[in-house]
Amino acid sequence: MSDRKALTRKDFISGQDVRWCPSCGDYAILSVVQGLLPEIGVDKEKIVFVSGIGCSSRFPFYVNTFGFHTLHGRAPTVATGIKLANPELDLWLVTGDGDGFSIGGNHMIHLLRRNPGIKVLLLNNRIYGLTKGQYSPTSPAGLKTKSSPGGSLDHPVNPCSLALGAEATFIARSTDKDLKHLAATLRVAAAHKGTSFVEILQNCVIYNDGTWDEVYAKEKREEAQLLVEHGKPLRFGKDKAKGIRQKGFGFEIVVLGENGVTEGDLVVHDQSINDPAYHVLLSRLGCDSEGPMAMGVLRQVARAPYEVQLDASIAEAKAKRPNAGLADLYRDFGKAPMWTV
Amino acid sequence: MSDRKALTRKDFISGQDVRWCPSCGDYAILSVVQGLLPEIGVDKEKIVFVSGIGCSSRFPFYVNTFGFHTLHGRAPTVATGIKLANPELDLWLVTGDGDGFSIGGNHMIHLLRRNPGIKVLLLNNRIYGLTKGQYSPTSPAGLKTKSSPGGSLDHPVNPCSLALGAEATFIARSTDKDLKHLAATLRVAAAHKGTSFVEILQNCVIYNDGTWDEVYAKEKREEAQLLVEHGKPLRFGKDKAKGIRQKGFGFEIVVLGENGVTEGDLVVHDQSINDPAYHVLLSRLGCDSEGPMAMGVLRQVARAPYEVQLDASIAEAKAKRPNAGLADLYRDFGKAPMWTV
Amino acid sequence: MTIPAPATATAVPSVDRVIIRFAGDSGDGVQTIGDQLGLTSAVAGNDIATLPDFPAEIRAPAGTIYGVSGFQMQFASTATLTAGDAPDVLVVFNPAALKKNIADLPKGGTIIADSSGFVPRNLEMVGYTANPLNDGSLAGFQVHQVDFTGLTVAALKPLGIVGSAASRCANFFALGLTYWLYSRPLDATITFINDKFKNKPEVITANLTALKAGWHYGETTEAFQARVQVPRDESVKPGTYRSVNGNQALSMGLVTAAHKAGRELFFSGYPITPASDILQQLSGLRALGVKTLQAEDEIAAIGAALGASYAGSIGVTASAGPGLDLKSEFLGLAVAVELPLVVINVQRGGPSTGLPTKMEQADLLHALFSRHGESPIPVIAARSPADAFECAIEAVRIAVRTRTPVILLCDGNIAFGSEPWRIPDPASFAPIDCNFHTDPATFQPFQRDEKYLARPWAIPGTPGLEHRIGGLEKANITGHISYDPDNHQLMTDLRAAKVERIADSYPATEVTGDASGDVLAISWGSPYGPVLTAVRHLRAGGAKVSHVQLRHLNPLPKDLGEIIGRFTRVLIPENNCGQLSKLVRAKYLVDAVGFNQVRGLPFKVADIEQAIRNLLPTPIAKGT
Amino acid sequence: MTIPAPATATAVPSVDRVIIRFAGDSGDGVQTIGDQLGLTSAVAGNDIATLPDFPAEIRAPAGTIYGVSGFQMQFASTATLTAGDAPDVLVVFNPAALKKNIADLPKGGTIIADSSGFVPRNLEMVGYTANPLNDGSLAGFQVHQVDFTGLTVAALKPLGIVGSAASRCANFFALGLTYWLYSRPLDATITFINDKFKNKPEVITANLTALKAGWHYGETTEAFQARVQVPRDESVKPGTYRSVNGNQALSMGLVTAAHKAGRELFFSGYPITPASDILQQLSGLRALGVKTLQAEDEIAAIGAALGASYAGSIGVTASAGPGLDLKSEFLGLAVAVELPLVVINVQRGGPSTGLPTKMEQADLLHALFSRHGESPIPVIAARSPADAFECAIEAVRIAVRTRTPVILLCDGNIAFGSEPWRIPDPASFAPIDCNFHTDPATFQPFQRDEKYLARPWAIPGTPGLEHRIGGLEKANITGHISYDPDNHQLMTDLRAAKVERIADSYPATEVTGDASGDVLAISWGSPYGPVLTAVRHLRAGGAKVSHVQLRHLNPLPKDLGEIIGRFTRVLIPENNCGQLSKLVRAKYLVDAVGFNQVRGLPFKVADIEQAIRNLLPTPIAKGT
Ligand SMILES: Cc1ncc(C[n+]2csc(CCOP(=O)(O)OP(=O)(O)O)c2C)c(N)n1
Ligand SMILES: Cc1ncc(C[n+]2csc(CCOP(=O)(O)OP(=O)(O)O)c2C)c(N)n1
Ligand code: SF4
Ligand code: SF4
Ligand SMILES: [Mg+2]
Ligand SMILES: [Mg+2]
Repeated sequence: MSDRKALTRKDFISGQDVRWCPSCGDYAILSVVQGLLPEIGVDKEKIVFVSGIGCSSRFPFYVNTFGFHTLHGRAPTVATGIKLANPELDLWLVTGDGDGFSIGGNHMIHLLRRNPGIKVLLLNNRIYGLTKGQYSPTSPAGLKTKSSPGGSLDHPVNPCSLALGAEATFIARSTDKDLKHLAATLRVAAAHKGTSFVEILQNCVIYNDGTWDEVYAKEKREEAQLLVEHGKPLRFGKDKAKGIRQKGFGFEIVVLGENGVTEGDLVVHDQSINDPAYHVLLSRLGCDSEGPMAMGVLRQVARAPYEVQLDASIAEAKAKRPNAGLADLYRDFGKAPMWTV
Repeated sequence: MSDRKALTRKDFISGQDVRWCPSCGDYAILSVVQGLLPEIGVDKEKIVFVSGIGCSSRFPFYVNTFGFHTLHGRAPTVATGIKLANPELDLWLVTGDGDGFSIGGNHMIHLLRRNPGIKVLLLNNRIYGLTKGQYSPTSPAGLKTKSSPGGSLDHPVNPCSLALGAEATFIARSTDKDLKHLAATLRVAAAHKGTSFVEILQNCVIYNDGTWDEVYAKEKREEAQLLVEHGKPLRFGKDKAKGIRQKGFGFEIVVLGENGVTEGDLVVHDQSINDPAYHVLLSRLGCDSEGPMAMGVLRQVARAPYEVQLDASIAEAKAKRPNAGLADLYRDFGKAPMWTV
Repeated sequence: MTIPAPATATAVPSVDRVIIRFAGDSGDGVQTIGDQLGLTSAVAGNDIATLPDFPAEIRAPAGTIYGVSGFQMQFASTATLTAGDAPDVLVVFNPAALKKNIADLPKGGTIIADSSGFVPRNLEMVGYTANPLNDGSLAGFQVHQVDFTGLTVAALKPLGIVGSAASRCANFFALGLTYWLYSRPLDATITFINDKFKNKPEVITANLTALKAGWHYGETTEAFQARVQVPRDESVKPGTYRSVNGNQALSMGLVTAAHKAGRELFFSGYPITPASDILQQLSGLRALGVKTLQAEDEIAAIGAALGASYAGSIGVTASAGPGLDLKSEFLGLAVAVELPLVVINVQRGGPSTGLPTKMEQADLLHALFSRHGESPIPVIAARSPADAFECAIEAVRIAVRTRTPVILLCDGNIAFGSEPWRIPDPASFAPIDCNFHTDPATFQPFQRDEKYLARPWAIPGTPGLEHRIGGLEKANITGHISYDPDNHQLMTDLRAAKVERIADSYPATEVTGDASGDVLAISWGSPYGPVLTAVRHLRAGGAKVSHVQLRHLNPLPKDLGEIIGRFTRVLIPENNCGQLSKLVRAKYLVDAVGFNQVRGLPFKVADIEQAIRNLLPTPIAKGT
Repeated sequence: MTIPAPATATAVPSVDRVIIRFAGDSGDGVQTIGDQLGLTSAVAGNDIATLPDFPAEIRAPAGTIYGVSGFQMQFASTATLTAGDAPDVLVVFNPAALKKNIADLPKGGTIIADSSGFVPRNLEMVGYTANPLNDGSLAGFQVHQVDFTGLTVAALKPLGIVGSAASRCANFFALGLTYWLYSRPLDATITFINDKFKNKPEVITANLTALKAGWHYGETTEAFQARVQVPRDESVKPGTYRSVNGNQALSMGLVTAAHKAGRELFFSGYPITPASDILQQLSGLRALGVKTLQAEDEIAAIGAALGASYAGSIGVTASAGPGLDLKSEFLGLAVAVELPLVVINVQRGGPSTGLPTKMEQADLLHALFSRHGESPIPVIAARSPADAFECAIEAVRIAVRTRTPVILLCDGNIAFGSEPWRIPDPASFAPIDCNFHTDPATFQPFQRDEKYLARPWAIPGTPGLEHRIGGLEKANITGHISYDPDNHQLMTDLRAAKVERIADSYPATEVTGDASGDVLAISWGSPYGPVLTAVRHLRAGGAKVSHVQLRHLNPLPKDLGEIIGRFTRVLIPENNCGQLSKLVRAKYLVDAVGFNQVRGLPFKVADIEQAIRNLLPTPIAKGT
């Protein structure tokens, strides 16, 4: 960052009225992001927030940087164009479970595999907020909503699992409840080279209130969350008394001290294994398989970001033909023959 | 099947000129399918082939059943509508790597998670055939094509991995080369309840000739393919001398007899584990991780097909209101008050 | 829940119509009391029309201008087609509601304000430096300050109901006062409250008490002199009525059509304002054999509907502009494969995301031309909530008979606006003949019938009819893929002719007013109400003006050119920049004049009157 | 690779134009020799026009009708705008090619057939029961049977070149014979062969030998009496030329515009016939700073291009009809956010997947109305391959200056057809001023400049200009979200006015022919050639007919109405069902008559002549 005056959280408040419902989980996430931005060392005018359509996608309006509220599901496409056109920009993409995984699922997958330097924040409230309460692709099967009065029949998408299938290089999970954890997670995401995907469990007070209470209500969270840290054993529960041990190609939950289990028996979190099988297990824990839900950076591996590769290929081509200009183009393009009259 | 005369392969030849390039791998696949259809015990008129756009998507024109050549990438949507409207129909969906995983990726994911009874054949030639040779989402990075003269920069999609991310209930892989294996694989796929996803490695002689030779050229195939069978240990290579052993959350390749390795040390294939981590490892073997490429049924788990759930919910609603008719509808709908003038 | 019609109040002066607007925070219950006043008025034998006005935000912060929710209605003793240009009475619950609405109240109009809402915080929030109720800035209006909340709380206190449980009932207090003002009986609302809060006796008590307190407040204070009544509209056809909004009417129409066709209704949609309701409502009708699918996007929604049609169901999808954009490619495929399909567009303000909760009718040319290539599609448009019911049936009928996609245009006003609907007898609707092909001997996939030029509907499962269809050009009759130049010309012409022929089945176009004259006003969609009302007013004043409402926009009725030819001038009022105008001008080479507004609001009758007056040869007196 | 212009052959009779068509299997090398004849004729100083005709299949089975590949060209000593209505000479390599093309050859025309291809198997495959070359069915034509393959194989045998290596050269034999027939020098093709097969000396020898063998065959046999020459077109402007097809011209035009704007070109596309070339070609231009992205679909392609524009690049995408359908929603967003964007539609036959390799121009109304809501977008159309270069620059210029998406229409004929192009001096193009906003003090996101009504282009990275944009309606000047009725009307009007103003910068519309007269023919896109040619013919015969070609279709030129008014009748030939006709009729209330064909083929000059003749007051003599 150039040495202008140090930025503060206030610099990132756009001053537009925030139009979310009172107590919406989005407020907390916005506040964490506004608090983090001064830290990341990027000039304000180089930061761009891009979003689709949804309550969550109103996010850019409230951040005092450049912002583009695009179309439902299409933010990844616009963000990719921006990043490729100007790799110096610091790109943030805010999306919802409907925006990112229903209509926008394909762009999301292709974004993740191409891996341009974009930070994706998925505000997952397991409902369509803006359109007033229909089930979303992340809604649990059986959920009764306006459009599923008899309960949804759809087997839900697990965003982190799908991101793994799409071979994302950075996958993390946090919540709108534990704001320190969220800030810490986003800090790592912001520093990742490539696309960082962060699922943030978010509460929609109006249409799906309490959807994550099983995971983060005060009395449940110790048992229901597994805070992962690279190089640390997988422990959770009150006093971290429980742990995760490998069993075949899966996990099993053990209690330390019981049946002679010691910390040494537990799986040690490794976010950087290239083969994603272990991360798949983590992503499903507490969702499709019994156990606590994994929070934190599930996976981080290195792969050259798309814009870096594209710029390199341009540099290479220019090096081969250093002074190529329009006159050469007209002559050489398509190798058509020339003649003079 | 009603007891009309037994069908033969000939009944399934539409008689339209097959317009693929001579020696295209699609011919072999067509022939296997036409050979299999008489076996599956379904009346010809109850079979529907649906496709998108691409060389592979011309498939329905050549099969003498009902056929719908729809739009690029959109076959899953049409097939879903057909199946939900009439669950008695036997639905086959033929797609290409571009059709199914570039433009159609989102519909594919949502098809797989909803799990209606549809057999998906992905003819993967790692290229856009019909549009004459651009790289596809499954093309290896670096592939030089018409649209990537300097080599593709895109990290490829692994279709089976992505299908796992989308929580498909049936995932298999075969080739246009080993037609017995293909027939056997499709036979199982045809019997699966729900969506069966079959990736078929296919050669495009014109634009990507030999793309799978590393996997199935005669001199390589023993080493390069792992034929999986439920309940059997993972063995491959000449005389099945090699095997796959578990190592942490991953695989390692071992030679039987070397260092005391016996068959008992090998991973035994289990297609039915609910947690997909092991299947993820299989799907990536020989693609992103070293080793032979897994062929056969990688995963088969049970989950109620969408149309079965939908019909059940209708039956339930009807049972609750057995004689509901239009007159009740006009009166009760939306719970609006009534008055008489 | 049926409510007996009440006796008319006596000894109170009569007026023939009242226009009232309620406005308050989204949480103030404005829509509820609007609905109740509508119901009560309908039960009292008035004709009514309503216009709700929701904020775009789900729960906008209390007290903000953009969080204001409004509800306007007109009830009258003669036929009423609009909720009225401007309110006679404005009932506001807070300063934001006043600020947002005051400009619409004509001088002399009545303001009833909940004084408890006019506290400094609320005033400041919307930029009032002093309380407008007291600072003289409302001179020229009749201002009544009533402490809705305080009076409600006071009325409930003896019952032990306090706090928000009490203050939440202030809307019913306001309603009670309104009922008193217009001599409306309380019965219908009492029934409603009893029914709605069946399991919460305390809430029933609270609301009933508040309602009655409001009424008694009117009766006992001297504040309100101008109590009036609106006698019943004697022209209302006898029958059993209910209120219906456009989305409900569409849903019921679709179900009716499917039943009449003897096939399952298959509806797939993706939520979007103002169309989401249709998906939601139909998903609750499984007992009637309705299958619904909430698809992953609008493309999937239309794809599934087309697949269902192919399989022999009545395939339908609905969306708004952004979703319709995405359906274009599939609409083209539906044209190419010639299958029935109904696509509903509940229009909203554009371009792009635009004004999602506001009305506009700017998607007509889109309906006609959103697909690449020559791909004609019939287009019909509903004019009012109840009309949407019939349009839905008509759309299915055309789609099935002609084997074609049909676009049905609605808009936000129709979707959310409601009107009384005489409950029809299901037997009164003609069956819809699907006419499936079953005979292999005579089967050719693209052999057309002579009357409608429709190709056979040959559904999977029919023995011997195995065949292939798709989006590539097809040879006439056989349906095989064909790139032949003459065949492409022929098929293009046939597809066009097939759609043109739909006009053969229209009834004669109805002209309201004389068959010839100075000005013909042509409208489509929801401007029906204001345009017809304006024409009636002007005709009452002697103007030679007539009106035509078009339900069918493609193809246009065959007699339209001839009708147009009988008038000196043609006016086409539209809530767009002149889309039907373009079509009419191109087709009939008539200098049709557009009257165009895109303000997210319906036309005012007075504006239409003025626009017509501008085209009349001799000025006529203003007003009637 | 530059080829010196050759000396003209002498002592051979001259004709002023020749139309020749080659046809054979996709593998016969028909396109290659067509290109070579074109080049050689251009080098010889003729004006030329070409029309390739590819099969839809990649490699259709040999010998089938649908696998026939064709190439027609006209070379002439006067200006030539079309590849000709009907060939004088038809060169066919097999029975399928004969069968497919014979109907187009006028009686008296010449057939040169590769007799080696007329074997029983090939004859049967296309339904000939006898060999048409011998059975008298071609009476009335001049039939020459030449064993291209046999003679080629014989010529190569002495060199030890045998088998398919030899027979593959038969196309060059045919070309050599053609060169002899029309007294064309071999030099250009010799250079081509040497260059193309640089690393395969054996292939060079084989092809050169075949080429010369063909020439000598003509020289030494008595079979061909009618050797002619076509003298040079003296009106050709001096300069260095190359041949260019439409997709190449578009690509070069885009690169030129980006250089002139001083910004990077960012092109994203998704493969689709006939637009894929543009993506492919541009992806090879990284040395010129061109960034390309092969997106996952057309929606992503336009989204990325819009993102790039937002970031300050020249964002461009291209597709054909089905892809354009998918881009509608983003086009609407581009209208709403008012950013530069160029969207190219290389039109093909519709509806739906239609006829992917055939030409049509049925996407004009789609270009205008494919988005929901009122979302005006300027539309321009190229008339020929070389014109596409200038249109690309014009599109970028309008997009940047007015901050608007621009749709540029092309079609398959232009995309694949080629014409000589005088290589321009890059310095001859005016710079394009991006006029980025940088001053925070004067910045308002939706404050417009007075001349163009364009809003500021304020790209991320500019300190102090942080702001938010999106598809919701924006308040004038500030750009904040606004649902205000008057603001929406104002913004709608401003967006419309902004696009209308683009017409201020057009040059006066050029009328070919007199300024007034009996008939005005108006065309757009690739009918330019046949329509102008027809007008020239008729004018030469004394008819009072003039021609206007429209590059700008939205907004239409301001002087067009006045020009139209000076003619008694207006004819609008289009390869659609009358799309420009509709616009012209609606706007000018003139009874413009359409002449419409959708046959996947360009118009014939004679058909246009007849259509014009039908509108002329007194019959004039046929032909000129
Ligand atoms: C093309 C299109 N389809 C549908 C919509 C309507 N729509 C707006 S937001 C939304 C879903 C929002 O859900 P989600 O992404 O989960 O965001 P949330 O509101 O829950 O934060 C939908 C369906 C739209 N704006 N555009
Ligand atoms: C909307 C749309 N975009 C693009 C195309 C052009 N297109 C047709 S097939 C195809 C890709 C085919 O690739 P794949 O699915 O891998 O099939 P293959 O031909 O290789 O069998 C494309 C891009 C189209 N028909 N429609
Ligand atoms: S509807 Fe739900 S997600 Fe949307 S702003 Fe309100 S609480 Fe938040
Ligand atoms: S292009 Fe390739 S995939 Fe297509 S038909 Fe030919 S060989 Fe097969
Ligand atoms: Mg959500
Ligand atoms: Mg492919």
